[in-house]
Amino acid sequence: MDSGNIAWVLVSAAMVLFMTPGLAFFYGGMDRGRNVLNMLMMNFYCVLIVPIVWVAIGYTLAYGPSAVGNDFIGNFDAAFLKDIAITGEDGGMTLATVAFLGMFAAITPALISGAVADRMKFSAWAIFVPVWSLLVYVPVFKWVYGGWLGQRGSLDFAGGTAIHVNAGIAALACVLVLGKRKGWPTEGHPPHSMPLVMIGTGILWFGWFGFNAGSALAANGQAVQAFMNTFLAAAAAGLAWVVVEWLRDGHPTNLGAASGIVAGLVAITPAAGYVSGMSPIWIGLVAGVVCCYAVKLKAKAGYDDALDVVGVHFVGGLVGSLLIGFFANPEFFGAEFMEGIFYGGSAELLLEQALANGAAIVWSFAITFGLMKLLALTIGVRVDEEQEATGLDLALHGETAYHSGSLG
Amino acid sequence: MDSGNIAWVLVSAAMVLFMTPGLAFFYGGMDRGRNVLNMLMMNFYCVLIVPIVWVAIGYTLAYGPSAVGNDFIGNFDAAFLKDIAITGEDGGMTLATVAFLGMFAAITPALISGAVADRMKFSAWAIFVPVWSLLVYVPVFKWVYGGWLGQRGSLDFAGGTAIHVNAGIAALACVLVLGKRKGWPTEGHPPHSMPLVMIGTGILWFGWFGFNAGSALAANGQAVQAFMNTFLAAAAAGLAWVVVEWLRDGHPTNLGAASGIVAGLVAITPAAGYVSGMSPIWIGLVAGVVCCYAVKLKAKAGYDDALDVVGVHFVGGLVGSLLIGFFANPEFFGAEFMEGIFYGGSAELLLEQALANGAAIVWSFAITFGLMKLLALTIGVRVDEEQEATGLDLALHGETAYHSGSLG
Amino acid sequence: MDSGNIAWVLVSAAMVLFMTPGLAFFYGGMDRGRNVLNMLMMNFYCVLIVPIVWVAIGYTLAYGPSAVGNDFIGNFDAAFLKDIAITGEDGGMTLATVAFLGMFAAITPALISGAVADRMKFSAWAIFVPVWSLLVYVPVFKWVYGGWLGQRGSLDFAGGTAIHVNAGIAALACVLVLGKRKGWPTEGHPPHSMPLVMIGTGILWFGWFGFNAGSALAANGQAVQAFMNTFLAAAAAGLAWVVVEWLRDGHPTNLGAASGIVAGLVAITPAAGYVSGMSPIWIGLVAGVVCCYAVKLKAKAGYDDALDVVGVHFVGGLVGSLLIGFFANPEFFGAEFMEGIFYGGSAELLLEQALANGAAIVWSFAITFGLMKLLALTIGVRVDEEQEATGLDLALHGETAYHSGSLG
Amino acid sequence: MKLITAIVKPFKLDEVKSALQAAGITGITVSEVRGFGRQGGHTEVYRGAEYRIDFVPKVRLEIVVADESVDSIVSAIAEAARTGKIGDGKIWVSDIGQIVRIRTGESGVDAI
Amino acid sequence: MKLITAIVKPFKLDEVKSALQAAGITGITVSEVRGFGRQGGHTEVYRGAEYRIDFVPKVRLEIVVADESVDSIVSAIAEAARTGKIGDGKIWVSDIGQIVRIRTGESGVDAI
Amino acid sequence: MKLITAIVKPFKLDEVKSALQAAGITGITVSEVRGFGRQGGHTEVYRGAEYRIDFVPKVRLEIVVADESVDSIVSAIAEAARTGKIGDGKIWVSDIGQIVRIRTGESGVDAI
Ligand SMILES: Nc1ncnc2c1ncn2[C@@H]1O[C@H](COP(=O)(O)OP(=O)(O)O)[C@@H](O)[C@H]1O
Ligand SMILES: Nc1ncnc2c1ncn2[C@@H]1O[C@H](COP(=O)(O)OP(=O)(O)O)[C@@H](O)[C@H]1O
Ligand SMILES: Nc1ncnc2c1ncn2[C@@H]1O[C@H](COP(=O)(O)OP(=O)(O)O)[C@@H](O)[C@H]1O
Repeated sequence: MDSGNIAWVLVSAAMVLFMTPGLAFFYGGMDRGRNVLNMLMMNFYCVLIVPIVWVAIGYTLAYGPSAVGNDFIGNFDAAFLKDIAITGEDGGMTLATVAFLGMFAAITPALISGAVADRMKFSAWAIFVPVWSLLVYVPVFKWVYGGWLGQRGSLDFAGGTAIHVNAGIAALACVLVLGKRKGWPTEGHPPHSMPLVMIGTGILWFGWFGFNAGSALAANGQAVQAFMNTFLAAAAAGLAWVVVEWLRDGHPTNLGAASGIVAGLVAITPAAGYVSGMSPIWIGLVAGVVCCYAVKLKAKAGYDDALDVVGVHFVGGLVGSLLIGFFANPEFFGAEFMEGIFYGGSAELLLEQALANGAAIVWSFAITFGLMKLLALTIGVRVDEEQEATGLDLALHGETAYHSGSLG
Repeated sequence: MDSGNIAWVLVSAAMVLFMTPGLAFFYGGMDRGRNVLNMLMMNFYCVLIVPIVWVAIGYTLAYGPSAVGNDFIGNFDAAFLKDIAITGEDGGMTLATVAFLGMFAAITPALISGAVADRMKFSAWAIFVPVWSLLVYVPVFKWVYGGWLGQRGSLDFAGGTAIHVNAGIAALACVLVLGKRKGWPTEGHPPHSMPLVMIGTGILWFGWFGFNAGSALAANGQAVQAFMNTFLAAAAAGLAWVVVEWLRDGHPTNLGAASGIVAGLVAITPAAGYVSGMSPIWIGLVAGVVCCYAVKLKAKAGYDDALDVVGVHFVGGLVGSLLIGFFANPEFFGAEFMEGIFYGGSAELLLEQALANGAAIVWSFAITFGLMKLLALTIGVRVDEEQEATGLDLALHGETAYHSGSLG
Repeated sequence: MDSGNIAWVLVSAAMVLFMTPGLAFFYGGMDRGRNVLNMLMMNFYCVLIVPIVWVAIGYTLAYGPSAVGNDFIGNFDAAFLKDIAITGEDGGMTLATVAFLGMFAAITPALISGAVADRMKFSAWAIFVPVWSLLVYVPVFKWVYGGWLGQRGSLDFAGGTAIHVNAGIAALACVLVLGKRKGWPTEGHPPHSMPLVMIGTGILWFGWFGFNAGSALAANGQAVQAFMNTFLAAAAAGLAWVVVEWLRDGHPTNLGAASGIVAGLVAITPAAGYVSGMSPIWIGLVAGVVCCYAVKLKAKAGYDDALDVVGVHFVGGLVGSLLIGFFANPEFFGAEFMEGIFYGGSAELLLEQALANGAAIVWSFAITFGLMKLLALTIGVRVDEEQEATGLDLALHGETAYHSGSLG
Repeated sequence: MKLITAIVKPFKLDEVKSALQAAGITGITVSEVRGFGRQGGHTEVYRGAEYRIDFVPKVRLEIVVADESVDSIVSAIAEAARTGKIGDGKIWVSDIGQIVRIRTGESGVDAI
Repeated sequence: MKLITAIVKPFKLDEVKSALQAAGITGITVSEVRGFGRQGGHTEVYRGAEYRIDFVPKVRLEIVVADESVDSIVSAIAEAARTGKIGDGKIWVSDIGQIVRIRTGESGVDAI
Repeated sequence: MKLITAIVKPFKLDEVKSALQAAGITGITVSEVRGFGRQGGHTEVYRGAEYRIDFVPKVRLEIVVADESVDSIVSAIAEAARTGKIGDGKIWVSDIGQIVRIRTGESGVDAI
């Protein structure tokens, strides 16, 4: 047991927990004032239900003792935290890892909430989240970390494929089943509270240091490099997005800075423990530019991804994951993984990255689509028109976000 | 000196400091727009005055070197931080503990502010806080940690009895002296800003990992388990509260999720370092359900506990503290404390828990009631009717929370 | 490599990163609703551009391997992070320090934004920030840490001179070039959202523990003392400001508490690793009282420092830095630095402190003034009257902070 | 038909509404306004600088009524809104030529 | 000249605005109001305690028009704002003696 | 008595208020409104998507005055609110049959 490592993993876990509220504010601020509480609730709900599911059977299926299960899914040996002791050699490190990864499990479905905003039944969401976690998140996680994809040599440091690409493509499947919001895309809805968006952005960036650098599962050199990468990629991507906007639309915006920061954080996530030097800046710049254009696709392609989960998380995650194929630098880390093309490697790593993402995309899209269809055919996934017009806060939660002024 | 432990205690202390603003937003968002600044001020005031009182004489009386004082109260040996060195063997650990515990001392009276909302004179609050800290918080803390109650074998890991039950029952004493808000309970006042409530909730949960897991005062296995318990109990209680609401009132609400999370955090606080496995989930579920009903008591019993300090902190703390009597699992921790009933223990632990809470309740209620009465008879504790109607922000602080729009 | 130290420096770095959004909210809440996004953008922009500049050449010039460069400026040996390895003995500590100090580099120009609020062209700010960082921040940092000022024996633990005095006097230079806001000082503008100010304050205080205690660059006794000092000075200064207000203006205000907390944090920054016992309380009390009066100077002297960067950061930083001359206590730390007057020292330390601040003030004021003049003569620094009247959010960023209600 | 416009203190709104309901009124339109008058405003102090707020929050009610009800409604409002302190507000009455209920297209007194 | 005041459902504002533009109206003043009427309000539940919200959000339009346009404008609004469900709102018309365009000082119909 | 309603640019409110005080007015009711007119609105761009905001913030003043003061008050407002740029706003005047001061029950010109 090393107290520094324990301290680091625990702090990182707390920081990742904090990201889900952060995400809620980031999304909620962008939403209209009559749907913001539904957005917050979709996010907070994830940190209520997923932890329970995770310690019950999620963890053991996804990441249980490496010997367990097969290359596709774990077994039930560590179900209900069975046999995870805090005394002895391990000193609690395994349990700390369960908690740390539980935070990841919780925020992943929360990412999807941004796409389905303003029109999804909360009852459908309540079922979707735990089921999706088990049917989509858990197997993809297993494949990537210790399963058949990881074993082939693909890399995903803190969840580019397993989390962002996975949730991003699932978001697309969800909105294809859900359909468009009334009035979209002709009627637009500007963010109801940009300060709330920026509060969310600040919390997300802060927490993301735990997300990425904590994924070293030790306070060591790799954690430090992952930290530095998280710092630089977010900055570069935020800058890139703002510059594109400034040139293209005439204004550098807060929402652009925030979106770029998040895009950079997403893109560096898979790469954080494998790239070094100025690489995170390049990754950030590419992600910032690409995502800034990617969010405009939905209008052309006609899918109503309300708050751009596809454009930011799917695209950003994919960009970062593929760029590992160019930037991976094992020598710097003194570690054994394939070199990227810019560091003397062949295209093999890039192909493995493509394969890993491809596999995740196919599985995630197919199962998510099926799950949403099933929900649509049974309890229904979409609120009725009147609820949508009234606003989901009042219609589904009996609450109103703001009661200010003398008329409440 | 172990740098990992120092790092952990310092980070935890910073996280607990952050909880007082978090509590301020949690309460302030629930309040009306014309009283929100008074609420924030009552909370922030606690972190201005209590630290000074704590390092001056609070710490030494409550927790000074274990040899000092008697079973009821410490002595003045470490007053004004005398003789607390950072060099030598200890390496600053004692001083780190003083700081860490100082954060607890600051947030405890802040908890009470939610009950007295909307009608207490700020001048009375300004005196109440330091005096209450010394007359109520400090002795109860001493009894529980190292004093006569702790020595008998009762358990309170991070302050269920010493903090939540203590502040919760004091809140009741306060509102009995203060009286009801004008219009209560016929006129209701919905939260003026639910997003602010949720910001507070996010900060509270984040900080509570420091509160509970930091209470191990080391980055060790017990800290890890306390961390995991804090994660699971909050999730389970939030879920339980939301489910009860959904079934009972027809809507799952954000305020319900937030209240449940806080209730779960309160309930696991005393138990965090003593229970394991699925126990935190059970504790959370019980706390969520019980507190969800307990907040309705005030309307029946007729005490105006504005933001449910009694229903959440007193009841939640008591529930968690008593459940230790069932769930305590010393074997898992490899430590020496009594077993809970479900782990082969007798009812002795449960009785000790009841006794410890009983003692804290009697002392806290009696002294708080007396102190408030004294204040009422001297400087007065209640604002006048016009101030209450105007709103405390303007009447007491000369400030207005929001100046938006063209009319300011 | 010590994992506890790495963990501590990384967490501290994340906490300092979080401070820039915190500062944005602190300032943004005080601003009017039509300029809040410009304020947030000025702050967030700093964490987009400065990290890139810092790792490119800032770090190596300011703090590169101590052997490099001369007493006035570093050389380019570590430009673009060259040769900073994470393997081997160092284990990433150097890189962690680069990241940690990068956060400081980012927040320093952000401090200035409060002064230039409501009227500065964003294009000018976009150029000002990186240029100022290289021409002012980097050399002053070098002088103070390892350069000619530091070598003479002056002390600046976490950036009182290098950051707060430096940014504070630069803010004065900026507003002298920029001129007054239309209507100032006759028309006042109360804070548009005090809760946002308090959110910023909470984040700032939380992050400042990383700022100050992290500056020990190890989880050791000095870090603990710096932590405790950060706790006590902020509390004492907040208390002092509130008491002055209460006596002078008849009301204790939230903005007063927040301002006092920040003033105390500023003042303890240079002293945090050098003073002990009750000294931070004295430093806080002095800073709280002095800054509470200092913010009123601008009206008399006629410079429009919109959100009191001079009154709080310049004055607070100077007060803290000079008080080191009285309170420095090397014996307590078992370290080699000059004693303060109250600890048996001569006036030498005080004189060195005065000299160090004097040098920083002269350089910072002169170069900043020149840079602003240059910008004014070329691209212009001030928005036109119509943009100022419209509000900078819409005029410069094409965004509006709040779209609530049915009219958006 | 007449339009009655009343400016009242915000915390009196509930009482006024009840009085109007008691008087048989079935529809009211209210809005938040700010009033300047004898009542005066207040001063706020931020970092020692004073800001004068001249406009006091008020609530404005608009009620269309049939001619014969005007007097009773005006007195109902006045009584419910009165505290006797400065700033209780005003009620004024003007003529309405036409009123339409949008849902049905009805007009005149039936539309009220 | 006449002042047309219309209380409509908020989400109908865009349609009403388009209808008015189509009818040749070049100026409108709108504000957020709350309405009490047959439509009723709603209940919110916080921590199990019910709060009754009687006033429903509405938008109020004020348009000054020349006498001859009144009828066509009133019907344009009524048609655009109609959903057929309770709460669609009201339109009322009153006389205006004088109107001034501040920018130019013009008055009468030219100032509209 | 007359009711003067004025729609002005928000940043002109202070000047208008001073002009009215100078003209002897002791009471005003103001509210936030949005105006649609020749001035046009603006466009905001979020993540590359444009949102058109047609309604411009304005302030609405309502002042009840005695018949004889109408003209002077109207010109006082018009002068104080004029910038000469499009969007300065409108002033219109209508008849008031009755006015009551709630506090005292006074009515007519005394109640103003
Ligand atoms: N001449 C007026 N025209 C329009 N509104 C007025 C007028 N006089 C007063 N008011 C409104 O009535 C409110 C109360 O008036 P005020 O003079 O403060 O007290 P009182 O009604 O008791 O005489 C004001 O805040 C304002 O909204
Ligand atoms: N007598 C009235 N005076 C003023 N406003 C009214 C009146 N009656 C109704 N309103 C306004 O019209 C709105 C709709 O009225 P309501 O009775 O709910 O439905 P409907 O117009 O379909 O009959 C109300 O919310 C209120 O704003
Ligand atoms: N016919 C009208 N009825 C009601 N309000 C109007 C009318 N025309 C204009 N307004 C109001 O006056 C404001 C200014 O009008 P606008 O046409 O923009 O400029 P100007 O007054 O300079 O001609 C508008 O924003 C609107 O609030």
